[in-house]
Amino acid sequence: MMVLFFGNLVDITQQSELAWPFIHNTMQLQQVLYEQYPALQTAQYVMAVNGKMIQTNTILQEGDTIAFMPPFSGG
Amino acid sequence: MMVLFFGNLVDITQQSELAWPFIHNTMQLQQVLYEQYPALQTAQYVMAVNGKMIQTNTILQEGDTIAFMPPFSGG
Amino acid sequence: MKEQPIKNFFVAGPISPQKIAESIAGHSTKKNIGAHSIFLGQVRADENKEGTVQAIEYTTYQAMALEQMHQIREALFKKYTLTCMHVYHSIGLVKAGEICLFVFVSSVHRKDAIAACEEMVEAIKFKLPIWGKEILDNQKTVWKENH
Amino acid sequence: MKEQPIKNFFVAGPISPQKIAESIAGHSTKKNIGAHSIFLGQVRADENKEGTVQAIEYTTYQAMALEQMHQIREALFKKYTLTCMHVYHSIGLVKAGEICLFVFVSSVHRKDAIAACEEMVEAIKFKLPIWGKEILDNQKTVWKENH
Repeated sequence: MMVLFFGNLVDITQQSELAWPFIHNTMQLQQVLYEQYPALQTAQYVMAVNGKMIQTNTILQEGDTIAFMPPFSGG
Repeated sequence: MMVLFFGNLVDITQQSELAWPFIHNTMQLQQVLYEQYPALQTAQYVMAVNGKMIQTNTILQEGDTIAFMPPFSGG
Repeated sequence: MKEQPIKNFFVAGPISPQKIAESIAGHSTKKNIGAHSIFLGQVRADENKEGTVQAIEYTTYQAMALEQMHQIREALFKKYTLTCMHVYHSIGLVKAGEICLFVFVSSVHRKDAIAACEEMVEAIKFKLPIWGKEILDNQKTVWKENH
Repeated sequence: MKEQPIKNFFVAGPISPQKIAESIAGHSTKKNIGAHSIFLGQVRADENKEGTVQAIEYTTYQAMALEQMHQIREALFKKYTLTCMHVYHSIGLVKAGEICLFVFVSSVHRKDAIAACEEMVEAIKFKLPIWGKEILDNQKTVWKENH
């Protein structure tokens, strides 16, 4: 699966795109990412799966794209 | 004194500017103009004396400019 | 407060898109501006029962309109935090499809610019002594009404 | 309802006043339009405690931004009577004083154009995955926040 980081989260992860082995749900993904990037845990962000915003833990499928997005600041 | 007509009122008076002998107040001016231009009596308008809108009968001075203005339609 | 000269905001005939572009470009040096709110009035080819509008001919009571505009501007600059506000209104003939009104309000933040621009447009429609005469395709004329 | 292609509204670098003029001029043939409401975002040279903003670098999650914009447009066209609505947002570097956002809404009557334009600006600020990084005069950077 593909994991995307945007805005100031890229300062934490040092990359905007990660290929990641299959993981069952978004909460598990968050947990393993928190281990690898502790600063992510205190960062403000929302998540999207395949471009759709999610509010709660979401089941993932092979090939999904998961995005970590800090507060928007366009315009 | 000077009497000005604007918008569709010019269709009634056939002129946009009239030099007029001194008259004591706006109500008297309206009355003499109604005699001369009967259609003015049923026209919708507001009045201004020297560029300031008036709501009630207003005392006039030599040299005043009195404007008869139909509803505004700029823009 | 110092007395400001009353600026003539009337333009003979239509307002060109090029003039609008130049106004916008002229504000790139004002680097505290974050938001521009612009309103453009365009003459519509309305189909009345009398005929189709081909143009509007605008007339005004200019001395009064300039004084009213001066007061409207002062009030809006007091009410909102604005960097600048420019208004141009056509006088004379403007054909359907052409621009007859250009309101351009700039501010640090969007909310002031947007609110002041909208208030200015309403003031222009209902507080300024300007009249539009619609010229129809059959040479008849109809006095425009604002809603 | 027919499926509409999702249009890319991102523009590399600043939006030129000339492009804005061309957009306006292009609408003179639509003779049922009576009102254009335009919003322009301009990059401010804000003075932070860290330094003075010289430019903003915009990035986006483009696929998601296009899909979101598609939905926002559909909702606004349902809610208001609009003739057309065009949006352009910069991506990449935009210097202080330059235009980074151009929203252009046209309608028969002013109220629909003005309300839809304002709603679109709010949606762009808070619903689109776009991020601005402020580049300061000392080469430091600060992530922009919207209010």
